[in-house]
Amino acid sequence: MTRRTVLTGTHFMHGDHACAEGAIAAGCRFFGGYPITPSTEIAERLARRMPEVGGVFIQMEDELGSIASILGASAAGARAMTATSGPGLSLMLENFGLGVMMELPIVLVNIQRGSPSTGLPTLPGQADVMQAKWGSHGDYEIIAYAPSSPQEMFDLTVLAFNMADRYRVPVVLLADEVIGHMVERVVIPPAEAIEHWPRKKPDESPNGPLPIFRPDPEDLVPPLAHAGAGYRVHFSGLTHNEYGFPAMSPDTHHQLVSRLVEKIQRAGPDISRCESYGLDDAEIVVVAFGCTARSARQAVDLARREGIRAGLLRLISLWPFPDHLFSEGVGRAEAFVVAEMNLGQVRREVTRVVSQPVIGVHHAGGAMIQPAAILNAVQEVAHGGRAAR
Amino acid sequence: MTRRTVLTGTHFMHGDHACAEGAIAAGCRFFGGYPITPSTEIAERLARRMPEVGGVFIQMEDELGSIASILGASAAGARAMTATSGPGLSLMLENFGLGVMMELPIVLVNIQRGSPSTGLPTLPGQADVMQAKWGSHGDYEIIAYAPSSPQEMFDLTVLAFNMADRYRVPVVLLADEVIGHMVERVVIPPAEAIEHWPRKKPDESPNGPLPIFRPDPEDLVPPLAHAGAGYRVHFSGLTHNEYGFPAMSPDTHHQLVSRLVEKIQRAGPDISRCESYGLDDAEIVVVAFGCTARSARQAVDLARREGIRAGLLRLISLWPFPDHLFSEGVGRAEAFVVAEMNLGQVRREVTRVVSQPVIGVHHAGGAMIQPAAILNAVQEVAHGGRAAR
Amino acid sequence: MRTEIRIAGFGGQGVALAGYILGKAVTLHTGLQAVMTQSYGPEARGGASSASLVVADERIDYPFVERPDVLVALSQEAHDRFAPLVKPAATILIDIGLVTGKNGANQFGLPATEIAEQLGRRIVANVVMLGFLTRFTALVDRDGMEKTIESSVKPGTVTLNLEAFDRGYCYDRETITPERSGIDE
Amino acid sequence: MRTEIRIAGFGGQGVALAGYILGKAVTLHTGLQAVMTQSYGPEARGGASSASLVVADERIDYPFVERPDVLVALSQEAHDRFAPLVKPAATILIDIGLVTGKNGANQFGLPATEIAEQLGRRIVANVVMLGFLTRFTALVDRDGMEKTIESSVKPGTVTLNLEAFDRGYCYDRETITPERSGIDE
Amino acid sequence: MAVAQLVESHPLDPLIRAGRMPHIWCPGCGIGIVMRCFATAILDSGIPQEKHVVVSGIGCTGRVAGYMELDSYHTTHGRALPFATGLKLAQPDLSVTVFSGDGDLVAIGGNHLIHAARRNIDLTVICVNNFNYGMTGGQAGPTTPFGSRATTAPYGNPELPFNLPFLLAASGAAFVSRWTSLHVRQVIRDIGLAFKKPGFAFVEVLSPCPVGYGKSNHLDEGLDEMNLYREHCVLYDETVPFDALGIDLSQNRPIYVGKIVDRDLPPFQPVRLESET
Amino acid sequence: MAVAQLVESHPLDPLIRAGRMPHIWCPGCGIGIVMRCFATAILDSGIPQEKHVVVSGIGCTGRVAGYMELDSYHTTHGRALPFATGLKLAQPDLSVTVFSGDGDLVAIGGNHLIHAARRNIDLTVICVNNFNYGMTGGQAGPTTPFGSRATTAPYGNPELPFNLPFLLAASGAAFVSRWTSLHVRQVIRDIGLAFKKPGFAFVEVLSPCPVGYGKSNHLDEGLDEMNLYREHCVLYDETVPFDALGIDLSQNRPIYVGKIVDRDLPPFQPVRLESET
Amino acid sequence: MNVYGRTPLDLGAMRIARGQVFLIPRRCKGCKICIAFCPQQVLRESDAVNAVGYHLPEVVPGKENSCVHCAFCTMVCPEFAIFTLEVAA
Amino acid sequence: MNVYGRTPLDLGAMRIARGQVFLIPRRCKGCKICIAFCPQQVLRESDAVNAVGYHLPEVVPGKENSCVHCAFCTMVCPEFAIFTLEVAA
Ligand SMILES: Cc1ncc(C[n+]2csc(CCOP(=O)(O)OP(=O)(O)O)c2C)c(N)n1
Ligand SMILES: Cc1ncc(C[n+]2csc(CCOP(=O)(O)OP(=O)(O)O)c2C)c(N)n1
Ligand code: SF4
Ligand code: SF4
Ligand code: SF4
Ligand code: SF4
Ligand code: SF4
Ligand code: SF4
Ligand SMILES: [Mg+2]
Ligand SMILES: [Mg+2]
Repeated sequence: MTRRTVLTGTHFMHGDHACAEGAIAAGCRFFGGYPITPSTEIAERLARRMPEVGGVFIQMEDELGSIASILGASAAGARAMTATSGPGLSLMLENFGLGVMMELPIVLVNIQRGSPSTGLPTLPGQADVMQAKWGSHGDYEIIAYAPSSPQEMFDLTVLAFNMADRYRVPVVLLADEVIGHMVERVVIPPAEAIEHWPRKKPDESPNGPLPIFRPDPEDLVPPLAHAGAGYRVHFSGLTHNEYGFPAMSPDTHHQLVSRLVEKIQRAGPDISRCESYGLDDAEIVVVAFGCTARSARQAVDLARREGIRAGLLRLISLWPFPDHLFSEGVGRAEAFVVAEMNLGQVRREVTRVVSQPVIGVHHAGGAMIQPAAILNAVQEVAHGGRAAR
Repeated sequence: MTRRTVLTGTHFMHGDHACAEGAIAAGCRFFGGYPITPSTEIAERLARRMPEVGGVFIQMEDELGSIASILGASAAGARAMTATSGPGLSLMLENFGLGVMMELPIVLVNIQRGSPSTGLPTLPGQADVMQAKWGSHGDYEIIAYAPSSPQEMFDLTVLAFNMADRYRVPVVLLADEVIGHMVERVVIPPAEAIEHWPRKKPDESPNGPLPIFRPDPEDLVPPLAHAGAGYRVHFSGLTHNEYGFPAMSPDTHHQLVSRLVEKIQRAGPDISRCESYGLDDAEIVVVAFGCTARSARQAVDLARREGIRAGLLRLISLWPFPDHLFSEGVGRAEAFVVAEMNLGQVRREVTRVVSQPVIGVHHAGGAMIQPAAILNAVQEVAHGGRAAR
Repeated sequence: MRTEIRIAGFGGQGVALAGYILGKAVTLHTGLQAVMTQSYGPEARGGASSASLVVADERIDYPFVERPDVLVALSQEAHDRFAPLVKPAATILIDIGLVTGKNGANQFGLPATEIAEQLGRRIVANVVMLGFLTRFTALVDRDGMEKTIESSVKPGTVTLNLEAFDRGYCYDRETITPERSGIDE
Repeated sequence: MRTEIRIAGFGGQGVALAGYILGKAVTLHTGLQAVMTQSYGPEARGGASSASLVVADERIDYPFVERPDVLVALSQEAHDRFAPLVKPAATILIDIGLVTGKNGANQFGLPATEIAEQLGRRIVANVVMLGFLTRFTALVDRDGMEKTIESSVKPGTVTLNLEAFDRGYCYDRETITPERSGIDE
Repeated sequence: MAVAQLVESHPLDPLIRAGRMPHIWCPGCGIGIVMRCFATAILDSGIPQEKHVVVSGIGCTGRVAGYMELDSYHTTHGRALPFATGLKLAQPDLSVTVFSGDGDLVAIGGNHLIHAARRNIDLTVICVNNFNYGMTGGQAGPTTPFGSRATTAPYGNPELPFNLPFLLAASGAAFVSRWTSLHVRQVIRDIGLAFKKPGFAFVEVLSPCPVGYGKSNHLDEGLDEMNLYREHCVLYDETVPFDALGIDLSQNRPIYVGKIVDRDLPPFQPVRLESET
Repeated sequence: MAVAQLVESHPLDPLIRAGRMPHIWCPGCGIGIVMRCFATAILDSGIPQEKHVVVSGIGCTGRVAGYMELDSYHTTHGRALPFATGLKLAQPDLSVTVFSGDGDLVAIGGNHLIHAARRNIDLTVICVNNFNYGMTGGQAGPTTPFGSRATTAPYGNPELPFNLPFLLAASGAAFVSRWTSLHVRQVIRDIGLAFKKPGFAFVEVLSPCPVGYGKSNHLDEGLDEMNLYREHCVLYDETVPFDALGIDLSQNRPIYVGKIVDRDLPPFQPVRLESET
Repeated sequence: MNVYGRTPLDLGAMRIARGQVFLIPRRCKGCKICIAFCPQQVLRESDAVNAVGYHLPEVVPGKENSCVHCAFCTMVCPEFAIFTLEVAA
Repeated sequence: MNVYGRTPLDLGAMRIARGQVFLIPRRCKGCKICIAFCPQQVLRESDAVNAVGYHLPEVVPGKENSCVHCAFCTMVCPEFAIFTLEVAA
């Protein structure tokens, strides 16, 4: 193994490893984690790589500690990440909310396995979609991306760090066991071609108490002063005013929480990523993400061969939910088929935002949904055989 | 303080205390908790009362321990409860999922405060609605009730225990600080008038390995054999077959998870509770729950005085979401006004299930939404001044 | 009819207990409804303390006191904070040993803490105040209040509390004069 | 064109590494696409191990092997489990030192582990097998495989591995006869 | 086959879920040995089998719950102790054993461990310490010796490990002993003593994980680690100070084994009122 | 007013957020005293103020982060230590102090406490032990003496408390001392030593919570508990065994105070590769 | 053969310390621990493998009467695969 | 008056251990800890109260020159409300 920072070149690479390399390439220099299948390979790769690039790898005592450690590292200015799976994510939720409230950029990787509970540790799932948005108490918005290949494990990890810094928000990489454990071609670009969006720093010089949480009216994102930078900042999970100090008033609370939500919602189009496949003339739009999108694409190809006008809308960003994609109108959609390895989480969202019939192809998890199952649903819709919603 | 078990009679009682008394009256004999405002008074009341009625009060080291302890007590046959607020609930979510997977009846009280994160510890919120359903990883269904008065803190706590036992599922009492900390008339019925639905026991005698998780086809609920009953049962958070043993197959997983969801969804009408107020001829239907429903009722009265045909649909059960109430048609509803102390969680659900315009009256928390704010929205709708959705 | 009452002071003065006894008396001994709410500091620690009570002859929806009809102030801080918020015709009752009120037709006082100290327990000033209040408001009759006190205080302290109630109830009702209230005008 | 390959054996036999090297060679030294997947026991412990590879000349969507075109079996258990699942015309390669295969036109064997032991390291049996496989399939040429091996194994073991590859590649290709395979028929 | 008679069942089968044998543990793994000691101790305990309950967390060791023919609960990672606490307090007549791994009990479950010990909850805890996380593939954990290798410590573990008997003694456990999977008779005896001890009783059993810890640290077979125990174990006596009880497998230091704490402290009892207050 | 001159500011004001004074703590609460010691120790430390960072959890003590004129982080209940761990490792040149309550650090945060001590993370920890959860209104916690009253222990606490120096010593801390809010000079000195100590340094400061613990246990004013310290504190020396360090305020037992552990153990260092591997 | 309880009734009365080794082949994983720790070195690895390929232990030829029924092999086998019963000398 | 740093410059040179007591009235919460632990018993509770009603400490009449600037009151005040500065004897 070489000690290069960015492993520029073409690789045949494990999804989890591609994620780890994405982190290193993005400048992540702090990883705090706790092993859990099927995310452990990310930690193992970084245990080897961080010492090579001068970063910190620490295995914490549990997931509560993992997320707290990366928040602390982020407060100190580091790009910081943890990786886990459903049970671990369930343990991180309180501090996930702290990250939202303190507006500390972090990247949290969830390689989804069969859930709920201990479920199917080594088999895939996609049922933690709603959890990423609603798991911690209270209203908030975060960002979540769902990779469909090892290449995207790399690319979206880089993007996740950039988005986290741009919007001062936790970003979830919501992968699944299939993608995490799959080995495929990964092309890593030259170091200089990897984007690195800097954190916004305060303008004022560190002198006296600053309204350090006063948002930029443009994007509602306040600048971020790091520990040791001399600003003597205060960060709190309590409702706080623009100086960071506790302010126990309903008005301050409403303002703060609304801003935290709005800064992400307003940026929806900037954050949003999707892939359209044959949508131009599509009458039946298959919506899918993560590993299921691979089956969905195959199903669309097969349907097209039968003369069915099907297309694929692959959601790469899941949160904030891309309402705008649907409200702008998708192809000539007469019906949507949502395929996902859960019992209807994204379907619930699609139903909320479209008026066309929405048909679900669901499986609770353990094995990828096969192209045939999706094709089936598309055929039934095409031939009018299936009731909507 | 007397040492009676059921404090039959009329009281002027604190909401949290009414919850504690509801638990004692329902036969709860195990409380494991960790203090957190504004739920602490439940623990404090039970620290006093459990020793009087021969029950167990234990203050655990954290919320992770609290929920695990009540699951253990439930496995041993006890009606068991914990009480917390948002931050604590966020820490309980992994074992909440275990409760779902093991099908162990427990009651979990969340007295909601201003959230996210540490937020507003002593002030009210209603923003943990989605968390109750989606907080743990994976797909599942649980039951949640939202009391609007100390009387309901008592009544719904009793109901929560009964539902938990009937459906072998965690039940959340999703109250808020206003209701938890309010003192009002509470009438406690005679002990014999308090319903007590027993847990379903296995028919077979304990002899050899039993398919102890085989569901009753009627209601999909399997019988529950307690520790020490001689059945030598096995309970696991892993995907398991009907003997309780791990079975790492996608099919078993799909069957199990689908059943866990369906047993609750199917029972929706049995579980569902709501209050209709002036709905018969209502053209504008205000939807509200918890403390906000009190303001909403006042707003409806005020609107009626102005000749506006308004009514209130007070949701007492929030999960499973009572789709059926809406699909059956509510009054002559031309529009819905959803009032809630969050940024639109129940509104999102209502939008999903109705086709009429849905207007939200939202506040992130800290103070009850005032009747005037709701009246305002109703007036605007009545006079056509507000855009829908 | 909706009557809003606020009792305010410091932690340790039994403000919450006073509000509770009054609300309980209303609930058990009148046909009226009562709701009590409290305000809290950070999490649930001590400090300033206030109890608010809404009493009405019909269902009470909105439970908070917005503009009190009656204010009972047991500390200066409480008085200064809440007096400006009362209804125009509101009644203000103060402990004249602790509070310097503003002169006015609706402001009445008694040295509740002093009286309580005479009875041997400073802590019963709240009940002295309840006796005083019972005379000023027609919410609950004397009998109802006494029964409620009996069932609400520690068994050993019933006599003391009833005595305190009586002293407040029978206190010579008089408007505060500038002289008695010691205001610098 | 979609070719499905499964390499199966026990943990410790380097099954995953073999799959990885083959997939990497395809990726770096041919114009083809390759996807490798693995199957796991509970959480991620040892035990039976298998690596599956899909190779195609176009984008690979569905990544799993359904019916292999090529099966490499390094243990009896693996053979017995997977041989029935191959395509009708599939090629089956076995380590005849460890596996008792079924006679058939498409079944070929070499004593990979034995050869590896001769080379001094049992662990390179997987690379012996890769050499054998390279001869049987036209996926990657010898040069591509060798380059890939060089960049994939620990620096100190390159020569050994290339030797192992060569032994497998040059192994006298012959159909398994009942005699050699030692089947009880 | 010579003179080992081939049979289909084992004298202890009534205590285990024989139909689920062979279990999932790797060849040479020590967990099965410890489970066997547990089964024997149950038989010897005189307490009827249906009054024994076993609670496990997640991990290879955590699978014990699925293999014992007892009321058995395979909970979540780290939460076996509070689950068992609730179970025991709700049915105090049951004999409740928590059987789990070092990672489960001491890493993610560490808080419950020290608090259950402090409260002196009347439980038996059997901790299989195999110096790593076996189930997830050999990562370092809080018992991994300083400098040892693991999949998350490829250059050697930079952390100091816990000294479990010291930690348990400081936390308040009533009974603490340490043995290895080679000390089967002592393990059986101490599990029996733990059943009887009112209060929190902790039995640490060092045990080989050849596929995890072993593979990374030149102990390729379970047998190798068993031999290491044979060579390095020294019986503890009261002259050995607590801080000498740390373990470093790679060095030639003694591994102290023995009964280390056995003291009378009041076990946790929920408050009960006997008379009117 | 006689001869105390009335002024508007205090010599230590540059170290605190003077504009936020008076703080929220109750009259007689000892937290302010300990914070003052911390401020003085910072001044004495020679390390520039902007290189000091304070991290707190949730609780009355946790509010310290909001009152110190430092980069300050008021995290969630129990998680100050792992937050501080990440912060420190990401910027090793900062002097990072965790300042929090007994409940925060030892109840919900107990796992992080023992593991941070085990790893010997280079942090200073100041633990204000007021024998209860002050912030939430005086509930019992893991430091509440056996038999003491609390709002969740109305009939007396049925649990045994931790002996923190013993626990920290067993966990692996490099430096452990215990004082009370009366021992201001010693607290200042030991916080200073803790700043300098490479590794995990833990300073326990017993402190009155008159509104919580005091109210339920006949210590109505902060002063009463300060007087109790004056009467019961005895200086620790090495002849005192660890298990004598437990505290029972209601009895006439000595409360040992002093520097209890000060040893050289390697502090945690993330692995760094110096050369090609 | 079915074996119940810890000491079969019919053999319980016997007191002569000689053992017969029993093996459940499908459970054995060939770890050789029983072999290594038998104080009498009664056991050795055999060529026979079970269905999943593990080499089973066997009694060393000539040592058929050497087992002293110390039960160490029984206790130390991780698989509940081997045990001894007392037999008449 | 404004006080900066720990020892004001103009007083730094003096070495006579006599102190002047300073008090920030709005910070004091009347806990009496300074009073109780002053080794010279220089302080006592006064009748004066601050805006929130706490009784402030004062120097005992006649002890105006008794403060030895030991700083214990400074160190033990939880409120950063009291301190002493050295003055010429
Ligand atoms: C919340 C959570 N985090 C992580 C895991 C992954 N996990 C499963 S077992 C295990 C470690 C087990 O180690 P140990 O308890 O020592 O048991 P062993 O396998 O070594 O017997 C881990 C980290 C999990 N299942 N749940
Ligand atoms: C997850 C979570 N659980 C519970 C609480 C409630 N809570 C706030 S502070 C506190 C206890 C504080 O006790 P301690 O750390 O001893 O600080 P003190 O107030 O005594 O100084 C508790 C339980 C919380 N904020 N978050
Ligand atoms: S991985 Fe280790 S602990 Fe787990 S079964 Fe295998 S040898 Fe045992
Ligand atoms: S409640 Fe206790 S700890 Fe909190 S500020 Fe008051 S006295 Fe101090
Ligand atoms: S019982 Fe003892 S002597 Fe006999 S084979 Fe087993 S270990 Fe050897
Ligand atoms: S100890 Fe058991 S598993 Fe191991 S070789 Fe002997 S019989 Fe087989
Ligand atoms: S400095 Fe010392 S002597 Fe002077 S008032 Fe303060 S405590 Fe008393
Ligand atoms: S110690 Fe401080 S707060 Fe207390 S009385 Fe003295 S000056 Fe006031
Ligand atoms: Mg382990
Ligand atoms: Mg405390």
